[in-house]
Amino acid sequence: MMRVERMTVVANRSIARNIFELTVTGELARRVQAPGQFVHIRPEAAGTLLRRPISICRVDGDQKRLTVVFRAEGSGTKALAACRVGDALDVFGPLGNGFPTDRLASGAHALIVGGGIGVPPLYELSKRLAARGVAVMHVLGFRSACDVFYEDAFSALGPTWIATEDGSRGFKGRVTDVIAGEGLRYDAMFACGPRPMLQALAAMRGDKPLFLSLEERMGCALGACFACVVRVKDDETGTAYRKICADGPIFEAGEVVF
Amino acid sequence: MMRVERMTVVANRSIARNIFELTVTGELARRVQAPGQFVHIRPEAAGTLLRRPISICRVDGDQKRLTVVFRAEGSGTKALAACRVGDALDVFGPLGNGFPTDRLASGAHALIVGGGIGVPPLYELSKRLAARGVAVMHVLGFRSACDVFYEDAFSALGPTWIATEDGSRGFKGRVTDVIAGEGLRYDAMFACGPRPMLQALAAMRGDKPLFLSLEERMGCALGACFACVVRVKDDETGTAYRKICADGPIFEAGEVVF
Amino acid sequence: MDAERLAVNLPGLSLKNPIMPASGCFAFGKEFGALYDLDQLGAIVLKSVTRESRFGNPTPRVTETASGMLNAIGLQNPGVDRLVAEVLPELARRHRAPIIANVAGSTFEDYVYVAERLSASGFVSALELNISCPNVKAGGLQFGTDPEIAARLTEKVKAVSAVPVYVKLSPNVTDIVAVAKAVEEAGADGLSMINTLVGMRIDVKTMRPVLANATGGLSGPAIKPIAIRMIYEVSQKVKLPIIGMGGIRTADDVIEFLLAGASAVAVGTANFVDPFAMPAIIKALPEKLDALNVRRVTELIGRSWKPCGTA
Amino acid sequence: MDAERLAVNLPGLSLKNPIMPASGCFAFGKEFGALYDLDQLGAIVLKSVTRESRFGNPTPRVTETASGMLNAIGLQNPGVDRLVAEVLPELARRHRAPIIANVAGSTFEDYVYVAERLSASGFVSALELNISCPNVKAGGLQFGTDPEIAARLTEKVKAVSAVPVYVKLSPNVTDIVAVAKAVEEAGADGLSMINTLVGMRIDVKTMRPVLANATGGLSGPAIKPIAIRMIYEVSQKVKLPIIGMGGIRTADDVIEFLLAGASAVAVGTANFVDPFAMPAIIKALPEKLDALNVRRVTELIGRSWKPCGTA
Ligand SMILES: Cc1cc2nc3c(=O)[nH]c(=O)nc-3n(C[C@H](O)[C@H](O)[C@H](O)COP(=O)(O)OP(=O)(O)OC[C@H]3O[C@@H](n4cnc5c(N)ncnc54)[C@H](O)[C@@H]3O)c2cc1C
Ligand SMILES: Cc1cc2nc3c(=O)[nH]c(=O)nc-3n(C[C@H](O)[C@H](O)[C@H](O)COP(=O)(O)OP(=O)(O)OC[C@H]3O[C@@H](n4cnc5c(N)ncnc54)[C@H](O)[C@@H]3O)c2cc1C
Ligand SMILES: Cc1cc2nc3c(=O)[nH]c(=O)nc-3n(C[C@H](O)[C@H](O)[C@H](O)COP(=O)(O)O)c2cc1C
Ligand SMILES: Cc1cc2nc3c(=O)[nH]c(=O)nc-3n(C[C@H](O)[C@H](O)[C@H](O)COP(=O)(O)O)c2cc1C
Ligand code: FES
Ligand code: FES
Repeated sequence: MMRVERMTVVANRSIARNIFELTVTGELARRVQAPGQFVHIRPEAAGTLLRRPISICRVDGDQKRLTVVFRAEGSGTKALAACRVGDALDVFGPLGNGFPTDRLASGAHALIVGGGIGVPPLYELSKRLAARGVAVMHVLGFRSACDVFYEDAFSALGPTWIATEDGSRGFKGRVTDVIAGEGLRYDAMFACGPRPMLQALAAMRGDKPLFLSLEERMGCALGACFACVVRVKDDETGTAYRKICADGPIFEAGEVVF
Repeated sequence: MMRVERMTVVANRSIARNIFELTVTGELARRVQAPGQFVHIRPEAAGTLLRRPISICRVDGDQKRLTVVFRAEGSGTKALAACRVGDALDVFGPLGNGFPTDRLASGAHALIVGGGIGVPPLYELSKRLAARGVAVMHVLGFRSACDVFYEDAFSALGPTWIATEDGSRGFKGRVTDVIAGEGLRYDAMFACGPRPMLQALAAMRGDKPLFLSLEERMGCALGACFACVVRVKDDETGTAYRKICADGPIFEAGEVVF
Repeated sequence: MDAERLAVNLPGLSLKNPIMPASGCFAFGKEFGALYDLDQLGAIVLKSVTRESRFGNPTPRVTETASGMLNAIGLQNPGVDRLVAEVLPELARRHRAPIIANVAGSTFEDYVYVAERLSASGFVSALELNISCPNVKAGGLQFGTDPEIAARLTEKVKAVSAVPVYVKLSPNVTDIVAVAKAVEEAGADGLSMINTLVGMRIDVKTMRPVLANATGGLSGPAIKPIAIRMIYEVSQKVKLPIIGMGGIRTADDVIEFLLAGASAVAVGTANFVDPFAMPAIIKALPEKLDALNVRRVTELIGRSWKPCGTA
Repeated sequence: MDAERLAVNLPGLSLKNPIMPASGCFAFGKEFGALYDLDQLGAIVLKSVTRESRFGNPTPRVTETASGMLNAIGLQNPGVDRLVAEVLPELARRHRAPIIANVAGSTFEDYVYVAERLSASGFVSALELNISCPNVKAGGLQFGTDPEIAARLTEKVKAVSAVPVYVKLSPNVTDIVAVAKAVEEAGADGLSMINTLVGMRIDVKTMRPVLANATGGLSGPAIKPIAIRMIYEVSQKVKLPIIGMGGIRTADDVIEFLLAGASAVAVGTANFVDPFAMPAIIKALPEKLDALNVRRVTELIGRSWKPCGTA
């Protein structure tokens, strides 16, 4: 069950340009059920009102630790970037459904595709798939070499291709170029990143299942405010919807309009 | 001249119940001209909008240090109470006119009267008067023994009477009881504290000059918003005023209506 | 005695404490019901419901502002028929706290249809008439800005409703007292105030409004001073009980609203900041009353303007 | 070219940049003039002046709210005659930035008298007509809430004023576009918007309003979304240039106001938070324009609603 907890910061460091890896500890970490779930963090120091949704990047239930990776962009994430070890952080979670990890049998091939700040939730996913014996491959896209993070971590789990827009690291181009160019074959695809990337992946997936993580501005992150809805595919009523916070953030391509 | 400066906290400690003594360092400290001037501090951590006016309690221009003593009451002063050594503090000042120290000749007797959180600005005043050879006496009123602060500091400068409302330290009663009871004689009186105390002192001063420090809710603390006005005594126009922030906070009794 | 300390009795509503959610910030109760027992609350207030099922506005639908937020949900809801058939029976089965349903629409007929269905359902203790939603093209706000139209609507709804009707006023008006008086005369049983103020935020980078709907409703602590002022004014001019709302986060805020003239309060945006905000407020209230030497919350109602000594 | 980058030309006002103080937050210039060179500013805007000298309301006159403040100064000022005789000559001698005088009153005659005196003084480049002060019993707000009265007042003032007249609108209205259109037709040369929203705060301990005047005007970041929305709406419906204000603190805020439809902006409450707020904003603007690939501030005006490609 989700809870609100003052978790304690045990580590916070910059791991790429404006990208921070923040680890907190607390009971809440034990409650995480699936990769792709997220937490709703209140960056009190920023004096902002609303919480900020951030995906869980890795979790260690035994150690009661949970790690998020985020880009310091606006006031909220900048305040998170400034957190020091020992600080208390007001965290609500875990929230959302998470990626299914039981849809692939041991030995099957999973293609995991991340774009920019969409990469973090895929790490816990890949770890859990790998632990189940699934063969994981990763294609991770970034803008430029200095934006790349977690390359080694993913490489330790399975083959990993990096693509950058300017070619300053790995392949020059997009993740879809890599997938096509390398002729990668897979039984299911898992993706998180900007919508155009997700749309391109959906277009190229053929008949393979694709699980993707969506983002939207959120109020409650609990399903109570209707801020974060997406339309359902082929909905004849015109009013069908899913809430990204509660029904998602993970959907199977084909389920919702994005 | 006044300035806005990010000063650095060099000390912050509790010296009585909810009373804190905070010392900051910076160029601004050199600018302080007279005891009774104040600073306008922005308690950023509180997320409050407006600054908080706090009197300067002592100042060391050479060391560029300035000390304030305040009661942690609302969100702003509570945030100040939580400041740690090394923190930066956004300070605007020095502001206001300050007590006159040149109205008494060496050897003259000054009676310095403070009530509660009105005591702090009197410390620098007493030091400066004493340095000019004025004989200083202090009568300081507090609610209870645990609210008393700076007794030793004042005692080091001249005779000091403490009064508490409940009699748990020094005299039981009010500062005016002490002054009357002890038959204290003086050439001028200087006072800071709650308005009823100031009114009582004004009533008993006879023909002796009384300089007092007034408080009011402030916006700008600069004279530009007209938040902090007081009426002028015997004003026939009905529209005469003084601004506490810029014309005060120190006035001679008889000048303004309070 | 102690159990009664927080109790407030309003038309149709026997509240064990004056705290309830603000419409639209609590959906239809299920989500927060998974976090805590809703029977702790004075009442359960449902999101606005319309005659037909609605999807609402495109996203983004919310954005943050200084001490506030803008929303342009656009009255997304399953329609009153599904609400009555599917949502209310389950809710009423699970909870004993009184349920207040919030009614919205684009025409008089819509409002009347929805109110009649809800009243007849037997599941709700009162209706809240949303004549102040700033986020829909047709209806909503217009009904709340013209005293005469507001009165006519109130009358029509009263005529079909067996349960008391609370009219939810818009702050986006020159003279909120005039609207309050008009609906009082038209037979309203109470007022809810305030709904959101119409606001907007522009993204400096894209140079376009952040919300897909361009404008949205401003809520949260930023609007509290406006809510307090309006309740202070209206409560002195009408006899109707007021459910106050707008930026409430703490037990002190609740007391401020009661002092201004509200008889109960609703908490909206604060639920997003702290999902346990309402239970926390309810828990903190008795201690606050002790500190103020107040025996019952009802003693606080309107005390900021009542002559000293009266209660 | 670069010097012209921030320049904006409005009726009667050749502004070297679009930043000026908001009336009432800058007295008559002297205090901030002791902190920095006022000629850095686009213009100098004076506190409201009335026919007679006024003391204003009792204290407390200000209090803080979430991301905002309430004030009830009550138009304290020395009266127009002393302003013209003693204050303006000195101010005009010291500074070259255009001076905008703000006119207030309780009757049509008052406004006309003050406007005529100021216009005839030769010291001011434009008048700002305060028909929206919420803090005085007579006059003030009423003039700003009824489009017809606002128009009549504008006409009368225009008739005696040789300098352009900017009418300062109240946000405490149901339909601000109606007021804007009315004063446009009546001959206004520009609009200032917005003045403060009427608000209130109650002290939980004393159980009474914090301000001696009970209600006050809400300003600061809390009201920015409302200001932006109103400017966005009005600028699409009238041709008059708008001086925008309400919660501006940063260069990004300034850009947001321009995008909404303002041609210049005024900074009020932020001067209390940071006395050097205006010079800091002016300094930061060019870099912000660079980041947005904008050559001149004038390109930003109304761009949030103008079709792409037009400027
Ligand atoms: C389910 C989910 C998971 C996410 N996971 C991550 C992650 O792992 N790492 C990461 O860096 N970012 C993640 N994001 C995006 C992250 O929420 C935003 O970057 C963050 O809210 C920006 O806050 P800010 O104060 O820095 O920016 P500001 O622009 O100052 O924020 C203003 C308001 O807009 C909202 N907002 C701004 N950008 C976004 C956005 N992209 N999505 C949702 N709300 C936004 C903020 O929450 C806030 O309410 C996730 C978003 C969602 C919905
Ligand atoms: C010239 C001057 C000198 C002062 N010197 C001292 C001092 O040396 N030590 C000390 O403890 N206090 C002093 N005060 C009072 C001090 O300013 C207030 O205690 C403080 O502003 C309270 O802020 P808060 O956030 O804790 O309280 P809150 O009640 O949360 O403040 C809310 C608002 O009210 C204002 N406010 C509240 N109380 C006062 C007050 N008494 N006077 C003015 N504004 C107030 C705050 O500034 C703020 O804007 C002085 C006040 C003035 C005017
Ligand atoms: C996301 C959101 C959705 C809302 N939806 C409704 C609604 O459907 N019907 C309604 O009457 N008010 C609605 N409101 C207004 C609230 O009920 C309340 O009047 C307002 O938000 C002020 O209270 P607050 O500041 O505590 O949020 C909504 C407010 C928010 C923030
Ligand atoms: C202390 C104070 C005094 C004000 N006095 C006046 C005034 O005399 N005349 C006037 O037209 N507006 C007055 N205003 C309103 C401001 O000019 C401005 O419209 C409003 O504060 C919104 O801007 P801000 O949020 O930047 O402060 C005053 C505002 C404040 C805070
Ligand atoms: S964020 Fe509130 S429903 Fe999803
Ligand atoms: S606080 Fe602004 S004039 Fe004194």
